Amino acid sequence: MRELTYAQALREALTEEMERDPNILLMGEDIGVYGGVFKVTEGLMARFGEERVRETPISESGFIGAAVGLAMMGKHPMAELMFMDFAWVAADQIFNQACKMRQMSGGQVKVPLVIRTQQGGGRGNAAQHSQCLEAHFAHIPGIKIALPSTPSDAKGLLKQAFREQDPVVVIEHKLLYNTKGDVAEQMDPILFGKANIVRPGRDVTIISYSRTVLHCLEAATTLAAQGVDAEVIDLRTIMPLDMDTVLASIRKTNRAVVAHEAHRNAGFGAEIAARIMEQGFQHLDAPVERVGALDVPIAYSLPLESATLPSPDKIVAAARRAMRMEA
Amino acid sequence: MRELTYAQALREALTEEMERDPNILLMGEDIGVYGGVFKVTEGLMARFGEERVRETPISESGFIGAAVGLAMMGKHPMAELMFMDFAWVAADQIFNQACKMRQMSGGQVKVPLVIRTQQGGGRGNAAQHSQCLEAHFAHIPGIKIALPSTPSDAKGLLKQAFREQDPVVVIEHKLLYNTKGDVAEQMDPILFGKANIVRPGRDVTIISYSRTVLHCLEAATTLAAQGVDAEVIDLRTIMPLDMDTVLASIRKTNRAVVAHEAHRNAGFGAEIAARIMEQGFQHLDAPVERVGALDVPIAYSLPLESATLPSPDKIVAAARRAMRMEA
Amino acid sequence: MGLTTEQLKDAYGRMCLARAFERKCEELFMQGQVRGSLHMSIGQEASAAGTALALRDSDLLITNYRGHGHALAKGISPRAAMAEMLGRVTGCCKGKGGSMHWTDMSKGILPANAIVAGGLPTVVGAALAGKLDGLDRVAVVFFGDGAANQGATHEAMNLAAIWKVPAIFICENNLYSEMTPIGKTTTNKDLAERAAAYRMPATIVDANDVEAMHAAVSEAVTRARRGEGPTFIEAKTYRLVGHMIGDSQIYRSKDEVEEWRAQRDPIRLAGDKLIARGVTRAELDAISAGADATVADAAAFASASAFPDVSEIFVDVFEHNALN
Amino acid sequence: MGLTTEQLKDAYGRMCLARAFERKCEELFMQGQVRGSLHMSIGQEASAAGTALALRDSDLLITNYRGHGHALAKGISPRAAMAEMLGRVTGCCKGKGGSMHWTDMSKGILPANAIVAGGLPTVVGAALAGKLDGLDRVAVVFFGDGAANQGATHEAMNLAAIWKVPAIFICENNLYSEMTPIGKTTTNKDLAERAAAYRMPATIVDANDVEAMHAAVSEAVTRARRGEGPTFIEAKTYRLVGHMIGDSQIYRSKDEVEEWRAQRDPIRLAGDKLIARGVTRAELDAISAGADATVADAAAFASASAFPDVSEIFVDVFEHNALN
Ligand SMILES: Cc1ncc(C[n+]2csc(CCOP(=O)(O)OP(=O)(O)O)c2C)c(N)n1
Ligand SMILES: Cc1ncc(C[n+]2csc(CCOP(=O)(O)OP(=O)(O)O)c2C)c(N)n1
Ligand SMILES: [Mg+2]
Ligand SMILES: [Mg+2]
Repeated sequence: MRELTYAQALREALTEEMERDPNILLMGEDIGVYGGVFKVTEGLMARFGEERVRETPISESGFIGAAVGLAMMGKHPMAELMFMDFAWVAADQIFNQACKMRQMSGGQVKVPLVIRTQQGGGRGNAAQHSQCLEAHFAHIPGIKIALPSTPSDAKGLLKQAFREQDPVVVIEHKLLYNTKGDVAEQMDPILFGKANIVRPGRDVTIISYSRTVLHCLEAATTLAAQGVDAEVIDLRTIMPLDMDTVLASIRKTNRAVVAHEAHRNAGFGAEIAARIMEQGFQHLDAPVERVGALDVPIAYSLPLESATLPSPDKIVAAARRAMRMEA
Repeated sequence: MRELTYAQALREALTEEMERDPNILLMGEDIGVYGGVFKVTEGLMARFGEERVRETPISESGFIGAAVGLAMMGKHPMAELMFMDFAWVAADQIFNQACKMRQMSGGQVKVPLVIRTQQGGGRGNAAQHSQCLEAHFAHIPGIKIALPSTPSDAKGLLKQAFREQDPVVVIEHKLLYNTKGDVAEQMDPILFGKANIVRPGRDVTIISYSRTVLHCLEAATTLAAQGVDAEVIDLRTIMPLDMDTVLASIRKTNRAVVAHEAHRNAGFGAEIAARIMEQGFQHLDAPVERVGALDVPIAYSLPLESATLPSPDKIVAAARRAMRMEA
Repeated sequence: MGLTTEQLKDAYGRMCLARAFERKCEELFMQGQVRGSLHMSIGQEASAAGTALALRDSDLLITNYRGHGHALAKGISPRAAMAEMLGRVTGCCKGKGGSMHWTDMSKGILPANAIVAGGLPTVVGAALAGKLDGLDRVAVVFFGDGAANQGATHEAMNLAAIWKVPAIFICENNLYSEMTPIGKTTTNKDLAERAAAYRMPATIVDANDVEAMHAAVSEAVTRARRGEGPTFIEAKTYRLVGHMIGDSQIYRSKDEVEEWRAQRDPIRLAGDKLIARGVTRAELDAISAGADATVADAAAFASASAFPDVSEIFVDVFEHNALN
Repeated sequence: MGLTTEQLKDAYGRMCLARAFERKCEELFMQGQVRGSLHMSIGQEASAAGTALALRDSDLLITNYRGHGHALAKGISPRAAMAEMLGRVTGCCKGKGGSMHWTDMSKGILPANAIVAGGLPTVVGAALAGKLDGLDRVAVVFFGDGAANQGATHEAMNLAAIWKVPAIFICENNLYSEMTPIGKTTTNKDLAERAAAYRMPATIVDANDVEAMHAAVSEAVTRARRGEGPTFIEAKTYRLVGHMIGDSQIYRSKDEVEEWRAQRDPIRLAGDKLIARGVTRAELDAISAGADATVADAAAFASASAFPDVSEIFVDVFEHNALN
């Protein structure tokens, strides 16, 4: 096993998939010569040429729409959306076009399109560059959603994204690109819909995905010191959603916390909490606790941004509430 | 009291508000000479002139963005988005601009903008013209959300929308425009954040908004015949959200159903269910049940569309599940 | 580059079919059998027929909610199309798409779009796919004068130009976007002026003249097949009916409509040309009766077809329908 | 219509201020005191200063993430601006907006935008508001060559043209959108060609020449105040530094940058003009030293200021902060 950064792992996945399938091609702003602003596609244009690694104008609607057209005609494009916050300039092409073409045509077309993007705060990028928007994708049928938290998952889930025959959004986190982790040389794609128990525990189930998983693990360490043995589940994909793993854990712990970086109000945590209640009510000894960003635009200034976003401390506090322990 | 249609009530609200405040102006496609495709603005151009009732090209990003600019400079514009499904072509202007300007500027500007739109299925408009997207708005801080279910509420809530100093989206339903109801001649605005108990009951609380409230009332009638006395709450606005009324009801009934026409997965019903659990767990005798559209794009063909959307029957079934009664 | 008499008769037939088909849909709509909104292209049939005659089956078409004529001219099965209007499982989209999303991949007809300008970015990719595969396939997109003002149109045309894709942008300028006259939505006299912003070749064509339309599209097709990139065609035309059924048309004068109907009906114009070339009125009537018969057959087929089973709801969402 | 020597000195001072300010920001960024991304406009200062000199305080400005020079030239307080860079409560946005969202309504500076082309629709409305109120106020928006390819740009320019609003669209063509050269993003030689698509008057200006820039904007301002509608100005310029701090600039040659720096640095060009008009080197140095002093004062003020209290999180979201 080697250690790779999350960015390197993603690049390896792209390279392997492009070698495997000549129909795969990449499109996006600055992804060619420069290798993307987060350097994920570095070297790929030199390797695969300008036709397969296509630099685009700043026209997210245009090139994501073009990717939909390519996908319908037999290609397997990946469109890079530089920041998740820009999904809204391309939203019609994602939600009204990519998500619906198969159904509207009665199955005559498919749209095997991978959208890669990154989201999240913590860098002082302010309100228009810090948002987490996976809930918007989850609400619209027709697209699968992967949110890797480690380099290994980044590689495995991105590889799987190119095996799917439907639109997939792979949502990365800007603060994960430089994190390191073991990544197998030979690696199978990670099937969607299989959550990962990243820390087993008996007392409380903490459910999360993407970078917040790291916060949860930190919280679990703190909780352990306080005598609370937390199980941490990394969902990996939220569409499909692995409720089996979640419910099995809750049958054991009887308590749950859902944590994500997206705003709490109408965040995907609400869906998870609601499903836990629906499917595991009799096993719950306390209400499912939710941790998410405060419901305000994310401010630039460090103390404001920090207090707005979730943190290990807030997850600890939520777990203690779920345990009916004193704050 | 007179009976008015929902469309007439909206028109009356617009007329009264425009008479009251010369800074109010309307923008949108076909809203002038034709009076809008749902005829809500009929006669208003003749009355208030072309400057205040401005027909726009098909440029939703452009004119909603222009409305943001007008709002920042002292006007109180209303932008009509013909179908909610088109929010995605204007989404950046709504979510990244209108919702965030006040905060990003540290309070130097405000954006008193009213977006009026309509949503929903039931007419065979197929996947790109039938969606309910209030959850997308709810997830983004900075905008208030009203969903009137009756002509009277339509008038009162739309009037209030023009008293707010923040962005507001008033979400109508295409199948409500021709519904009739009593509307007072003199009517105060209806304050946001006050739910309406449209049918008191003891056994189960059914929470809803917009057209689905009518389904809930129908369901309540059916349930009454089955010996179940349902309380139906019309939230009227989901941002702000009146949890006090919801919780007071649940303290009485100990059972709840949340029903809306939007897709169930990551719909706003999940948020309501999660909050009920968080704030009223000890009062719940059963999990909160959710009713929403199936998580598939909405099909054209009548039997498929009908089976996809919620119905009084599905609400009855959910209430019976909440009551732990046989299906 | 005119059409031969045989070709012109073919075009005439396609136009008759489109009109008869839509009139039948109108009837079925009034009976409540067609749901949603119905947007007819009556008066615009020459644009469709002239285009289709310039294309191969393998060439691609993306149209919109006003696309019945385009798809019929390009060869969609009238039976499957009519069954789609009635929401039947035998419909071209199994009843899931309805009037606004007709698809027939065997004829190169990609899903029609109900979002104004929604299909323009898509056509760029569809065209690019063929180019990458070394095919000489072209991709045509139809959109209206109103659609020209959407952001997606701008982005798509710019992409098409820089990537030199074999796409043809046909802007059917019928002078109105829904109920709003073009004078309120653009300062341009001709929308073809927009193409210069991308240095894209453009032509303006009298799209009620099926020969002129065919010639304009043929030229664009030639350019596209040669690898010379996209073309913008402003197809000047007029919708003789309302934007949708129920449109009161108070935004335009009866005289204006009447003048177009009397002087510029594309089917009449093509018929006159055929007569001038020696084709008999009886032959024309036979073509038109043939179209009527096709429509009657389609309607009978559609009515006799079953509605989709509700289990179809979960099919065609994902490849494996792995719903959450 | 040249600038008087006094005006040119004023312009020179504003340019020096912008450059000194950004260099200070760079330093603070490297120290980790400035967060997020820092986009400097070094090399583009004449565009900002020339524009500001043509405007009144009451005229409106919408700029973007590369807008420090624009806002400083238009009169934003350097102290409030620098405090914003450091996220302090004394910042122009109370520390909430940071580098990309500077606002000063007392100087007509609306919130700067971090979404490429996000401010273009907004400027149409801001301009329209003044027109409706019978004011002769104009509204200026800055955007880049890359932004010209966004859908919002198209929609906004079309609206501005049909509504004849007093807006000025200044497209700073610095030949790159982030790391992508203009040749990959448009087929146009000049982006001014885009304006013809809306029949909007357009000029191309050497935006490294502050006098030329001032003249072009002044003409557009005159037209706007007279009620003659919007103007498009293509301001040809060059960014002498990376897109953002950390940009390796591998996408362009060192020679290219060096040539622009040596030949076309707008501050040097303005200085040379002043010298040619008899202003002494010492005077210029004094102006530049004044700018440095202003920046030093601003930095001291900012550093001494407090961070906002966390309770500020809930302020400025809604009028009454009626959060759910
Ligand atoms: C994004 C979007 N905005 C608005 C509509 C509603 N709408 C449907 S057709 C239409 C008019 C289109 O006009 P034009 O492009 O000229 O085409 P025509 O209908 O005249 O063929 C409008 C506004 C829509 N479907 N999509
Ligand atoms: C909608 C959107 N897409 C992409 C970005 C990322 N981005 C920020 S600046 C920039 C380049 C803009 O280039 P240009 O318009 O030429 O302006 P310049 O930076 O050269 O001044 C890009 C792609 C963004 N902020 N918003
Ligand atoms: Mg039209
Ligand atoms: Mg640039």
